[in-house]
Amino acid sequence: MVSLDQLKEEVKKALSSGKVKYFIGYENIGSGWQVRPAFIRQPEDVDRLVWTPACFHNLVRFLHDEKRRRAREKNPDIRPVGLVVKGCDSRSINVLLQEKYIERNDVYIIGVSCELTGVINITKLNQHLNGLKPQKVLFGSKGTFKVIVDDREIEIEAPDILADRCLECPANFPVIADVILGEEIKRNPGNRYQSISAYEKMALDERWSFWQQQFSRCLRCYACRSVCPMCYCDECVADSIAYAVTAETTADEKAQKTRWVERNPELSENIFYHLVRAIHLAGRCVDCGECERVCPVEIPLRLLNKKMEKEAKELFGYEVGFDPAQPPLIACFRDNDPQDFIR
Amino acid sequence: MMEKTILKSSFPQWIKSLQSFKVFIPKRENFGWELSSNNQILEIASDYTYPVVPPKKLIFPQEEIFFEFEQNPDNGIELKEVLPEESPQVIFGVRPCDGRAVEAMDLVFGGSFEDLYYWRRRRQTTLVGLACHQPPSENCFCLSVEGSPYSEDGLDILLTDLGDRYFVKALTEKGEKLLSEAPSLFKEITPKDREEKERVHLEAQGKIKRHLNGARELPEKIKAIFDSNFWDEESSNCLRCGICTYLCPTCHCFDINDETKSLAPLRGRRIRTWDTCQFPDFTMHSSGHNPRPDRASRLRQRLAHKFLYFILLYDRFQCVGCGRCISLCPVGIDIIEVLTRARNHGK
Amino acid sequence: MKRTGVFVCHCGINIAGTVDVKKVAAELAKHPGVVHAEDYVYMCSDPGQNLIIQAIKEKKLDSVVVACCSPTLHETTFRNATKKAGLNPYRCEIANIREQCSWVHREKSKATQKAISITRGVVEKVRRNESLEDVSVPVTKRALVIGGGIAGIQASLDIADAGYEVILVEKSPSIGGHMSQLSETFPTLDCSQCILTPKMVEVSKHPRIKLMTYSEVQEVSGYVGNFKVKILKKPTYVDPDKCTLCDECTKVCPIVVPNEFDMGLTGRRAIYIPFPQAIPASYTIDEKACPGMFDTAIACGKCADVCKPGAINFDMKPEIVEVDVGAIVVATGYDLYDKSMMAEYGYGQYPDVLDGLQFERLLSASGPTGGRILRPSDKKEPKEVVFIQCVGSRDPELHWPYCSKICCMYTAKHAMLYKHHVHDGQAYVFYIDIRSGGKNYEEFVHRAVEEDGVLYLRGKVSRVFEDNGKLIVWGVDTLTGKQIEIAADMVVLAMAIRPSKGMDELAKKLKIALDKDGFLAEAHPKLRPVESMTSGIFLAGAAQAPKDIPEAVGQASGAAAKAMAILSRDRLFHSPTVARVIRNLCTGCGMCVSVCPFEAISLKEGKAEVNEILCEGCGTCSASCLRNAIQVKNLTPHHIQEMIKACLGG
Amino acid sequence: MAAEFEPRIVAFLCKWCSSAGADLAGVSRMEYPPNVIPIQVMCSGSVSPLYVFSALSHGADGVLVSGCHPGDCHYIKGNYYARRRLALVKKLLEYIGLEPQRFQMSWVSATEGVKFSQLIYDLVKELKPLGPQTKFRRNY
Amino acid sequence: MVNNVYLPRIGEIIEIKDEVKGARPIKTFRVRLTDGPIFSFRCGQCAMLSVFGKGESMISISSSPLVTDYLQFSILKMGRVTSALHEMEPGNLIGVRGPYGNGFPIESWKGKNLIFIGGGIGLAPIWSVLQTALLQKDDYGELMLIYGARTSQDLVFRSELQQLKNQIPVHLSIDVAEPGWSEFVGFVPQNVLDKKPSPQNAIAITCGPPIMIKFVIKALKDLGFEDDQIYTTVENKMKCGIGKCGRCNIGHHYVCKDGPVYSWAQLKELPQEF
Repeated sequence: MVSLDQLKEEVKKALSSGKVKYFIGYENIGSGWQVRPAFIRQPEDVDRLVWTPACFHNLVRFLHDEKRRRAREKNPDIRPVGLVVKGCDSRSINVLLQEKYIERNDVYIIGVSCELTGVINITKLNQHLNGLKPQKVLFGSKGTFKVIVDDREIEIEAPDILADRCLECPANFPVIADVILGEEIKRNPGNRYQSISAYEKMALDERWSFWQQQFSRCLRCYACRSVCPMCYCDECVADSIAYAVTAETTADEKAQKTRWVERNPELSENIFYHLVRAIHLAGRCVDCGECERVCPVEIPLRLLNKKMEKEAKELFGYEVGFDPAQPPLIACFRDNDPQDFIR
Repeated sequence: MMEKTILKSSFPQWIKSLQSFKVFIPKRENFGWELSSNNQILEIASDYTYPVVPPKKLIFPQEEIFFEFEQNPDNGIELKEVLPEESPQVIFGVRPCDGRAVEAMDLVFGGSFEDLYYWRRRRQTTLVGLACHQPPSENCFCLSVEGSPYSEDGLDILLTDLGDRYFVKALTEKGEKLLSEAPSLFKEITPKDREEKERVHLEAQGKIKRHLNGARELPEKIKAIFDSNFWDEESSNCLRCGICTYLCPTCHCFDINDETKSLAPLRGRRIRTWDTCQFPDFTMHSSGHNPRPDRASRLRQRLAHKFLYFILLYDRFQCVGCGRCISLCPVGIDIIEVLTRARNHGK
Repeated sequence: MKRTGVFVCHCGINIAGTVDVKKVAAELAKHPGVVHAEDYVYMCSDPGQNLIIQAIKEKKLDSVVVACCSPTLHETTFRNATKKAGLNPYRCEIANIREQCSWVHREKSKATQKAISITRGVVEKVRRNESLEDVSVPVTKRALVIGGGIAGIQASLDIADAGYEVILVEKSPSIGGHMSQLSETFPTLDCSQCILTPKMVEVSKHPRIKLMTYSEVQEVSGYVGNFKVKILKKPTYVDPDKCTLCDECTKVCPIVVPNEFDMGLTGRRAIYIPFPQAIPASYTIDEKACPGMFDTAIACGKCADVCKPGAINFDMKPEIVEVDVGAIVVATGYDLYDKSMMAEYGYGQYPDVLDGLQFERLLSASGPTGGRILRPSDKKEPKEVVFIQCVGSRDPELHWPYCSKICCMYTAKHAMLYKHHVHDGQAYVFYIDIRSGGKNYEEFVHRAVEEDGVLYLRGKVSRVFEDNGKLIVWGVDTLTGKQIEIAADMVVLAMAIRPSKGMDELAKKLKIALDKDGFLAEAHPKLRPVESMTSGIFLAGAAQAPKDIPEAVGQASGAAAKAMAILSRDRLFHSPTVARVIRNLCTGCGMCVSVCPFEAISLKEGKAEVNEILCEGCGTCSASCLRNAIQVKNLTPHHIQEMIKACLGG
Repeated sequence: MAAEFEPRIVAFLCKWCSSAGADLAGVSRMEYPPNVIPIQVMCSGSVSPLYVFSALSHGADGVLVSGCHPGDCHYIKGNYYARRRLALVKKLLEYIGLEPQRFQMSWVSATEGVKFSQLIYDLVKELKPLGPQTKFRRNY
Repeated sequence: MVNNVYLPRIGEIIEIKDEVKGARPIKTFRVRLTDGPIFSFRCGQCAMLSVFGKGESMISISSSPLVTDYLQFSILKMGRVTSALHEMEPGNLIGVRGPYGNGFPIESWKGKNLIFIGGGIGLAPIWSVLQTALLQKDDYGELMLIYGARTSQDLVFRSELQQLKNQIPVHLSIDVAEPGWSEFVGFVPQNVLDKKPSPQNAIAITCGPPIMIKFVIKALKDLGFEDDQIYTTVENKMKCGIGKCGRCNIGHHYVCKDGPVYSWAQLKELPQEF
């Protein structure tokens, strides 16, 4: 079991020694059981920290903000930022290292093992509880969750309410960390591509009608992109809500900026946006599942990324996030890459 | 003003009678409730809460075509105004907060420059409210922003669920017109109906758990802490996505862009789309200078707009307490908490 | 850009026969920003070009599209015309409506429509084109040749003879390479030393060649025309200017180590001259062998004592020499495949199992046996010698898949020369097949079989082992299917040719690629065989692939010619349609750096930077960039998108 | 009776092999249907997935990317990157429900005029029965 | 029938003049409206110009309201729309809607001395007031122009400025010395301190880059100007022009509608989000 006290201790140590600039962990929202990212700046604040099955956020994403802040400030404090990471989150750190977005000593990593569980899916939890409102959601023993409802304790088998990504997780243990809490317990993920198999089997038109429905309700609020640890571009090529413009940028450069996607939320534009995102995440997405979780209209974005993950693995033997030294998926090739689709 | 009741069993008939209207009724989707014009649905489900995307999208749609332009053979340019169709629509299940939000939006799109597109839709829209017999979400706080679960502001009709029937209160002519489409279905009210309605309203009021105390003190407070680092701290986990604003029933900010369909001859259109103060380029000058360059100033803008500027302009909050921004925020930014902390900041 | 002119060529009836050129011009005239559109029967003719020049001047055109034949034919023509009219040539583009339109379609209306689409696309492209000037850099008129074997010698002499300075770097104490070890050369059987030595001397005497032996390239930076090279000069501890070659030192030196030149068949002293004809003619103290070089010196200092001219200097230090060069020829040659890999043939285990070079030394008059063929074990003349070909080559499962190319020939030579020495002996050759492509090569092999009675056995040897003073060779004759057992006195293995040791590191320093077998990769297997993928670095000799002497020499001269093509110019010019980094979009992820085939991109302070001289403008970087932060000038994503839009009628 | 549907294909041809191959088809007068609009790029390796999506979005009924055969790339390895990158694009497009015929890749060398003309024949033949590509196309 | 505020009128460019060339070019456009006379407007008001297919941009009107044949705009090439405008030629059509904004309260300045202080393209909104004041010279006291740019080539209205010198004091400046330049070298605020305009019965109208405005105001304060004697304009990104799209606000003021003209007394009370 991951010990919260130990976590607090480690964070306190890192903060009071001045080793880290600040620490990002999780805290409860209000008095409820749900959690949100917590920015801990003082050692005495470590008691805000929690570690529960609702800690689904991938905190690696906040390194982007730190990087931008450093770029803005004249004399930035360049001490590392402390982070709590799960297995999946840790792999996104590896990808950021791979892409030289950060350096290893920009971040102080406290890794937590998901052991036999992982994080929950709130919809599944609510369905499971059938209308009852949970007061607390905790890790149980041996691959269960403990949910407190009406001051009663309910034990739920992990697979019943685990987030889909956890059910298909290839490594529930941090692959890069300074401190690791919890045990490395191998959990058999079963079929890593379970969630997409049904869609792969669909007839083409059936698949199209499914995706058409999904994409047509996209609001383009960009929560998917904003929460993604890999979407760190200052300006997204697909559809920008931020322009990387400096005083040196010429009028012609601005005028010639390619607008691939129009601002209107029609199907064609929504598809373009999501296609570009999917292809740009190929070989980079670690399946932390955050994009899908945050989508207010629940577009199953994981299904796109998972498909790319599967193809990268099956076509090119490429696994994401285990080795920061490997070249990016599309920046390398093998002489015998499949080409049966080429005429 | 007209007060009636209608049996729930008669409700489908009422809907069917509204042949000349496009009727929107809450429909359950996997992501939550949606206002749907799918005419299969003839009643409001008993477990209906509120639509994820508020009714504003039917009056102020995410995409509005202003006009089309076309180069004519002698190189002139012709503009073809594209106005919304003249087709009346009825929205059922508008929660009182969302009704109040429409009223707030009326203020924005009215005034010295009236927005033709907005008002075309608005005038053709009949809002049939449904009083909350219990809060649609655990983050409802309408009472704190001068609303209530049975507020009539902005609505044309307010329905109150009395179990087997609705208490129907037509608030405007448009509302009365809707009742007149099937007069036989509506019954005169009895004192008991009225009594029950009052009871439902009061009970609902008691079920609201969340409160933002002293909202009217906020304008001064926000002004006072405008330049403090309070906003930095509060926005530290903001993702800069558009959820809080796109799904806010009162947020009205928009963008205008040209799209070209062809270059020779030049053809295209000018469209309006939703935009949000949370996106970095919202205020970015073309020089690259950005008056609101960071998440702190953008969070401040969102809250100051709702709790300071709007009050200065219209003497009301631009927040109706629906709680969507709280429930849907991916990182748990809670407007009630933030404002409460703002109020206590420096104390 | 707003003033585009469109010129539609009839090309006689080649275009006009299928495409309604008047209509193309008329439609394009309506395209926004097109202020001039006309058609003409032959645009490439002088009057046609003049039309363009005139229109540019009169209508103040700022861009020009010529709809005509393939750009491969007349792009230059029209760009020159554009230039003549005072417009930057890159403001002119070609719409290919002949090869890719009129010539392949029949239906006029459809072909016309297609021609319009194509031209519209190009109009949208050209109006976004920047005015560009060729990239240019000055050239350092000096070459570096790495490797002092026959290829390096030849390349050095060729370049120096053409009037340019050459720095020839050789890692061993003498130039000459493997060729100096050979006895006689096929197919002419002339003496290797005899033809090589004059060339070595020429190198040493050449006024424009600076010879740096016992030296290694340590660091290479820069780019074509402007390389900066750091060369490590190892200390020889003997001053060559003072050394008189009296050889007194070796007589007193107490240390004996295997002699590399004789492939270990003899020994040499710690102070030595590699071979009598060595260039530079001087001695070297092998610091690994001489105990005097260690801290805990039992330094005998005997050599210094006997050296009358006082040439020996124990205080000599390694030295780093920095040179600027404009071109580099890599001629690092080969080594034989590591013998330890060949346990089944007893190589390294039985003294009478030799490799080809050792056999060369036995054959050589200057060799350990004075040119007599004697077994190393007992100094007896072997009466039955088995030669085995393809040892380690053509063996994809266990060793190397490629053919080492020269073994067929030298084995024939070995067998033949053996017979010339030992008339009553019998030579057997195990082969897979005989590859004797080359001038007079096939005849040479025939001579071995017919005149010298060499017995060729087609098949593979499975094992060689010693039994009762004999080397038993087990093999199969694949022609007859019979098992063969030969009790031989000597076995000679034609070991696979490998790139010389340390070449992989050198390649890294030079940032040039290796092929899958570890040889240097050429830029194009057919069309650019002497160039590396890095501009300004050329390949010569066996470092690129196994080759015989004439091929190595030929390639060396080729590489020299290529190098001279660079050195002969004061400045290098380069197409300006190269990649450009949009710095504020670049995050420094380095994907462009990894995909660039030309090593033209590097990361500087977290942003990609393009070396415009090295960039070939292929655009692979731009497609790999997730942010479009690197774009090829005049073919940016913006160009492409507008072309797509315009082509599709948008 | 409406005219037969004529698909519009955007073909990204690399300058050195495929565009040269198309030129050869022209020089040899090998007729093929006029449904293809060539866009010459320097190398198939420069074809970004964005180009493919953009062509579909702007109403192409089919998109072809053609480059040198493996090992023959003028830029040594651009086509290998293209192969990997566009394999993913193809998988993705089909997964979303785009007909596989609509996005194709080919190797056409400078000597393969015949192959190029046959390829266009085949593409047009395959695309005709599918009708216009409306899935990704902008309505406006 | 309610007027559709988003529907522009079609304007024809009747004249284009190159003001500044180089990397940051400025051109002056004169535009007539194809469907009738130009709208009436106040000095300092703006119009939303569109290049169809590119979008809209809010540009201040640099001609005087007393000139009714055309509207004049001086435009710095900055982004998508302004680049497209710079590519246009006389005869080309653009969209025009407006006028927007509050404009300068010139009625209340009657009888006062007016000191115009501009930097770079910032002369454009000032020019409208200056021209008006010149046309109604009797209504105002002394006029003075202090104007500067990076280099002499970056000064706009160069020929007009020469003529203007015959009528009122004109003090030009450039940031760094150039051969042949006989006037002030240095930044505009320094020139203000150098020329020392008197605050007596005066109004100072300043417009230019934000950093210049900041120091001009400081200079004016040093010279004894009161906050309500100093007027300036504010620039923010705009889309609708009518206070609805929500992006140009400083506090509860929408610059497009309630601005862009502010006295320093007003402006300093508002959040500095511009």
